[in-house]
Amino acid sequence: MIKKVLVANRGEIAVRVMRSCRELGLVTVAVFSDADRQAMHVRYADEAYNIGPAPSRESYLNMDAIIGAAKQSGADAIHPGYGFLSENATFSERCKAEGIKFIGPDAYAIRTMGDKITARKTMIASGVPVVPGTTEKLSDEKKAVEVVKEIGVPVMIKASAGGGGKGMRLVKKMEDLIPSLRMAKSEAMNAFGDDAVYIEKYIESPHHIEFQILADQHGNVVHLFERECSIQRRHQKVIEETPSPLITQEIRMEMGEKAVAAAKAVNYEGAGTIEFIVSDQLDYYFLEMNTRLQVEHPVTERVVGVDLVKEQINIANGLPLSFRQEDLRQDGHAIQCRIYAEDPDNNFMPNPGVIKHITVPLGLGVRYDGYVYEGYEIPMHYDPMICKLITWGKTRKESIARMRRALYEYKITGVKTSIKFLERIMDAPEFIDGKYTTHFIEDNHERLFQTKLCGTECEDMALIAAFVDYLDKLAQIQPQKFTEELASNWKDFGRKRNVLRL
Amino acid sequence: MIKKVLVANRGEIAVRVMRSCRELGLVTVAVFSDADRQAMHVRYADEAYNIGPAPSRESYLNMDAIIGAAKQSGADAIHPGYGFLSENATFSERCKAEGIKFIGPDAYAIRTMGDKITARKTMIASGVPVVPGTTEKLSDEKKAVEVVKEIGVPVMIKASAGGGGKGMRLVKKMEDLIPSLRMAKSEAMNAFGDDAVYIEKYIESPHHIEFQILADQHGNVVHLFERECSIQRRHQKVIEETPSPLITQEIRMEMGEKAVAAAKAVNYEGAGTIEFIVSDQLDYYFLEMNTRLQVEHPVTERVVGVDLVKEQINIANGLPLSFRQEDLRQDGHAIQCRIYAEDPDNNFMPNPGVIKHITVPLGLGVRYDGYVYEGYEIPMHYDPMICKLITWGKTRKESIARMRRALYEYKITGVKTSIKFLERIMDAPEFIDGKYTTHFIEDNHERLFQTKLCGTECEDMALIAAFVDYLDKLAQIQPQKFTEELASNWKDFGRKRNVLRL
Amino acid sequence: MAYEISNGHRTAKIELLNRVGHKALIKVDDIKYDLDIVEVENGVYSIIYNGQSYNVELIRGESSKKFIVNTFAKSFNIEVIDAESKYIANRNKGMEMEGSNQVISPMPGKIVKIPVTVGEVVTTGQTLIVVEAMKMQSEFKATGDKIVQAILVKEGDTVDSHQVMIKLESINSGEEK
Amino acid sequence: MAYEISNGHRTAKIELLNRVGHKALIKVDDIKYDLDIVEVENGVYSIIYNGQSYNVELIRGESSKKFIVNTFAKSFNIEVIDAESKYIANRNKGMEMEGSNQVISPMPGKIVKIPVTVGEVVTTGQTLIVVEAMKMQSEFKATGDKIVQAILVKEGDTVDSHQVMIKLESINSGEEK
Repeated sequence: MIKKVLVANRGEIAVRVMRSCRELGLVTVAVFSDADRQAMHVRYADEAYNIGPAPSRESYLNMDAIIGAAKQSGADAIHPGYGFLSENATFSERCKAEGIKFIGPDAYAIRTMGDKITARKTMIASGVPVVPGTTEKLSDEKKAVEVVKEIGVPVMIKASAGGGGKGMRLVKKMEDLIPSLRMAKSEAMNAFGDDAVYIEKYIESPHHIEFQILADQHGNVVHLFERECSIQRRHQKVIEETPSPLITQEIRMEMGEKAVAAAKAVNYEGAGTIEFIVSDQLDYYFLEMNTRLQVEHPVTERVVGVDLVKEQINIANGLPLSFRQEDLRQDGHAIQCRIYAEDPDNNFMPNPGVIKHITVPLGLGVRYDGYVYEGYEIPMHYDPMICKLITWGKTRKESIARMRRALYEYKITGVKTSIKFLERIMDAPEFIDGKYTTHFIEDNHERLFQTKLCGTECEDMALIAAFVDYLDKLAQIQPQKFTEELASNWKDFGRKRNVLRL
Repeated sequence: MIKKVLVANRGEIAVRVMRSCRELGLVTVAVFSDADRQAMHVRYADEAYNIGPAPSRESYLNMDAIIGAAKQSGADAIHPGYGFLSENATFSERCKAEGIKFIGPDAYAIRTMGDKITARKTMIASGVPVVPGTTEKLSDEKKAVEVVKEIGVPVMIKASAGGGGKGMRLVKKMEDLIPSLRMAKSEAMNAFGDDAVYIEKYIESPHHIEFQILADQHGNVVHLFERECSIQRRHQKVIEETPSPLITQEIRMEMGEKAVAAAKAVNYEGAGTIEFIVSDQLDYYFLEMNTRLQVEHPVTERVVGVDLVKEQINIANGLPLSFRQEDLRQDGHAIQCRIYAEDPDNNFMPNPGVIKHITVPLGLGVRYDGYVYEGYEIPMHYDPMICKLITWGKTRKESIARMRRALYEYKITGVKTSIKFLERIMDAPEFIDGKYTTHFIEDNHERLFQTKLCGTECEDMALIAAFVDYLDKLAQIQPQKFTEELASNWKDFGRKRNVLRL
Repeated sequence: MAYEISNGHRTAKIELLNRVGHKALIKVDDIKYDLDIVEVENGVYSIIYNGQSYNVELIRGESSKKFIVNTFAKSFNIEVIDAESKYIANRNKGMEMEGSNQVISPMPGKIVKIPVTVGEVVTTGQTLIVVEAMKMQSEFKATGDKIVQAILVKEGDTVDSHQVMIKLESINSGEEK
Repeated sequence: MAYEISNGHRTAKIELLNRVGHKALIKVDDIKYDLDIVEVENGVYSIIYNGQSYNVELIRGESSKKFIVNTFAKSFNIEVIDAESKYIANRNKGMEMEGSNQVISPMPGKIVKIPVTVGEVVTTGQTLIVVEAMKMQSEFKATGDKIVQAILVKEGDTVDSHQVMIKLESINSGEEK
C-alpha cells in the first residue's frame, strides 16, 4: 500500500492533493522550483525538495529531477495533479519503470486519448457518438472537399495533437475551405511539430458538458454525472456547475453510459473526464477525454459526496471501487468560479504581484481551494489562477445566491483579479435562467464589462480613507510638522497656535 | 415580507446570520458595544449602530438600545442569535408590541420551556417521556424523601430556573438528600433569585442527544434528526456530531416524533432544539428545550442540507415549510469542534488578547464559522469562543480524519486555544469507536492532557527560528553592531576581520 | 488646512475639521461628513457614516501621497495633492512625454521577442515587443506611425511592473521635440 | 559568536556558522544543521532540513530576546541569552521574589472581588482575589500560609496579562526577607 506520495505540482492543486493524503494518513512530499521556495505547498508538505530553476521545463516538467526527488524521499507514488506532466505518457511509463506508482492511467490510455484522431476512431468503434467529420488524418485536399460536401458547412478544422484553441479554423463557406486548411496545417506544425488535422461539423449553439468517471484496476467503471462548463473565455473555462441546467435525466443517464464505454475502450484506470459537445437539441458528441483530475472536479465532489483524490489513491492501491453506479446520486447544486490574477478591464492581462491583504469567504456551503497568503508574491512564471471558489445550495438558485455572497466577501488587494467580472456573470439573466452556450461571454460583452456605479458618498468614502491614512502616516514620520499642520483644525485651535508661535 | 434584519448579537453567530440574510437579498443591521467597534459583524453588516458600553447588560442585553437601533435603521425584524436576549420572553413580547418581527417563538413558548418544572409537566401531558422524579416545585422535605424512596438513588437535584450546572447537586446516598437539597435551594436562590428545585433520577452513563425541529406558523412541525453532544466539559458542549454513533434508526424516528410532539405542545414557531438524556440501554428522556438556534446547528445543516437561518426567516415571513418530514434525510456525517481562547494546560483559563497570525483550515468538506482576523483583539467582556470548525465526511471515519486534518491546518498565534486538546480527543479510542458518555473528558483525563512529544530535532528547529529572528531583527536595528558580531562567522572570515581592525 | 485630493476623474477639496478618537468631522468639497473611522487591519478602514457601514481597503503607492483604494463597487487611483505635488506637476508639464510614446510593461514578465530595432520606422498596429507572464504572451503594438528611439530591454530580460521598455518618437509632430 | 538560548527546560549553545540567502549552517550544541530557512510571513518561518518541511510560528516578546515559539507538537518560551541578559539574571538572583509570593493575572480581566486586606494572615487554599474574563470567574488562592503584604488593584479595576495584583510574605520563612 502507498505510504508516501510525491505531488509533482504546485499551487492550489498541490495543496488540495496533500489535504486528502493527510486525511488518509499518508506522508506528503512537495517539489519546488527556485521561484516557489515560499509557496504554500512547500509549507504544507511533510517533506520538500528543490527540483530546479523557475521555468517549468527546467523544474515541474523535468522528469529526471522529479524522479530523483521521489527516490531521495522514498516516495512510493507520484500524484501529477493537472497540467505539467499529468497527461504525459512517457512520464507514466518512466514512473512504472522506476517502480514508483503513477497515480493515473497507463501510457496506452494517455496516448490513445492524447491523439485526437486516434481517440475519434476508438470512440466510433465503441459506439460513442462523435461529431460528424473525418476519422483519418487529412492530407488530400480533395478528400477534404468531399467530406465537407457530405456533412455541410459550417465545419471546424482541428489539429490532431491540439489543445487550447491552437491550430483551429472555423470554415463557414465552401470557398474558404482550402485556404483555411492550409493555414491550420501550418499553425499545427508550428505549435505541435505535427501538421495532422481533421474536420468536424461545427455545432452552432454548443454546450460544453463533461462526465467525471472513475475506473478501478478490476474493470469497474462508474460515472459521477456531468459538469456544465459552457461559460468560457478564449476556450478556457471560467465557471462550472453541476447538475447542468440544460440536460434531462434521460440524456444524463445515456451520456453517462457512453462516458463509461469511452473509458472502458482504453482500459482506463483512475479518475478521468469525457468531454462532450451538446447542441440545443441535446444531440451530444464526444469531444475529447482528459486523462487526469480536472480543475473543476470540486463541484462533482460536493454534489456526489465523493473525495476524488482519495478515490484516485484507492484505485492506485489496487482497491476495488467502494460504490456501484446505483449507489451514486446528485444532491443539490454546486458552482465553481475560477479567480485569476488578471485585469478584466485591460483585456485580462495577467497581473502577478504581492498579495497585500486577503479576506477569504467562509461559512455554510462555501469551499475555497487556494494557495496564496498575505505577503506571498504570485510568481510570473506559472498559471495566473489564485483560487477556486465553490458554493453549494439545495437548489441552483441558492447556489447562485451563495456564490454572489461569497464573491462579495472575497477581498484581495495587491493584484488585480476577475472577482467583479464573475459577480457580473452571476447577475446576468441568461446565466440565472441557465440558458447559455459557449458564446455566453461574447454575447454578453457589454453587460459583463460595465463597471458598477459608485455614487458621490461612496466616492467620498474612498477619498476620506486615503486622506486619513495620509495624515496618520505623516504624523508617524513627522510628528512635529503634523502637529503644526493640524493645529488649525482642532477645537482648541487658539491655544495651540499660540504655543507654536513661541 | 422582511426587508431589513437587525442582528442583536456579536461574534461568529452575528456574521453567520448576516451571511444568510445577504443570500436572501436582505439588508443587515449590526449593533455593537463600545468594545466591539472593530468587530467583524460591524464590518460585515450594511449598517451599524452603537448600543452602549462594553458590559453586556448595558449593550447586548439592553432592550431599549436595541429597539432604538431597530427604529432608527428601519429594520422590520430582529434576529437574536443565541445567548443574550435569544431566550428572553419579555424581549419577544417587546418586539411584538413595537411592531418588529422577533425571529423566534413567542413569549408563551419561551416562558413555558424556560421554567423546567412547567416544561416537565407540559411534556408529560404531551406523552414525551421525562426523567422519573418530581413534577412539582419541591418545598416539603418529606415529599422529597418519598420521591427518592420511590425512584431510588442516585438522583439529581436541579434548579427550576437553572442552566449551566448551577444549583445542581448529585445525591448518591439517601442520608445526603436533605443537606444537598438545602444547599441546592440556597445556590438556586443566589444564582437565579428563585429557590424552586426538583428531583430527577440520575442516569449513570448518560448521553446527551438533541433533536433539531422547525415549526412554521401553520402548525407544520418537522425534525431534522439528532445531534450527539455528549463530549462536554463542566456541562459545556465541546464537540458535537450527527448522526449519533449511539442510537438506532428505530429509536431515531421515535425520538424525532417525540421532539415534534414537544414543539407542538407549546405551539412553537421557528427553529428549536429538544434535548434528551439517553441511557446506554437507549432509554431516552426529555431534558429541556432550547427555544433558539444552537451553537451546534451547522452539523445538522451539513448533513440534512438545509440553511436553518434561512428557514427561520421564511417562517418569520409566514411562509409554510418547503419540505415535509419524508423529504428529509441524513447524508454522510458531520462533526463540529468549538475553538476557545483558553489555556487547556492551565485549567482552561480564558485567554483574551490580540490575534497575531491566523491560518484558517480550508478545502473539501471543511466549514469554518468564525469572526476574528489578524490584528483583532478578542475582548475580555464576552464569550471566549473564537470559531467553530465543522467537517463532513461520507462516513464517520472520514469526517474524523478530516477534522484531524483541519485542526492540523488551523494555526493561530497571540492567544492560547483548545486546538491541541481537541486533536487529542480525535485520537482517543473511545471517541473513534463512538463509545462515549458525558463522562468522556473526565474518564480520559490523563490521555487528554498529555502533551505531544517534540524530539531534539523539533526542539532545535524552535530554537533556530527564534535565533534567526533575533539576529535579523538585530541587523535591522543595529546594522553596524550586527556586522561586527557576525563577521567572525562568515567564510571570508579573515578579510572582514582585518577590515574591522582598521 | 485644506488639501486637494484627486481620484483620477475628479479633484476635491478635503479638510479635517475635527477628530477625537475614531470620530472625525471631514469636509469634502461642500459636504461635511460626521464619521466614525478606524483602521481595523493594516490598510483596511471601517467607516460608519449615518449608520451605513463601509469597508475601504487601500494599497499605499510609491509615494506617501498615492493610493489605490477599493470600495465595494469600484477601485480608484487616489492622490493627495499638496504644495510639493503641485510644484512637481507644474514643472513637469512642459517636458511631459506623450504616454503613447513609451511602451510600458503593465505587469512583471519576461521579454520574449523584440521584432524592431532602434531607428526603425513603425506603423500603426505593428508589434513592437512581446512580453510573457503567467503562460500568456502579450503583444504591445504601435499606436501611430513612429520611429523607435530607444530599446531599453533585451530578449530574455525580466521586467518589473510599470517599467519603460521602448521609447518612440512621433513622425508627424516635429514641433514636439 | 556563539549565543546561549533557553527554552525553559534546556539551555543550548547556538551559533550561526554560515548564511547565504536562505541557506544557513547553524550549530546547536553539538549538532550542525544545514538548513534552508525563510521568513514566509511576519513571524512565520519555513525551515527545510534534510528534506523535512517545518513550519515554526513565533510571537516576539516584550524584549527582542524573548519569544513564544509554536511547533506543530509543542509551544516553547524561548530566550536568547547574551552578556546583557546574563548580567541582569545574576544581579536579580539575590533579590528575586518567590513566584508564589505574587498573585499575577495570567490574562486581561476585571477584578470582581478582593476578600482579603493588607496585613491579613491567610491560609493555604484561601481565596485572595477573583478575576472575571470572558464570562468566567477565576479564583486565585493562597499556596501557603502567608501575610498579605500589598494589594495593588481594587475591585472593578481592569488588569492586563501578567500584571501583579497582590504581594504576599511567607510566614515561616523569616530568613528570606
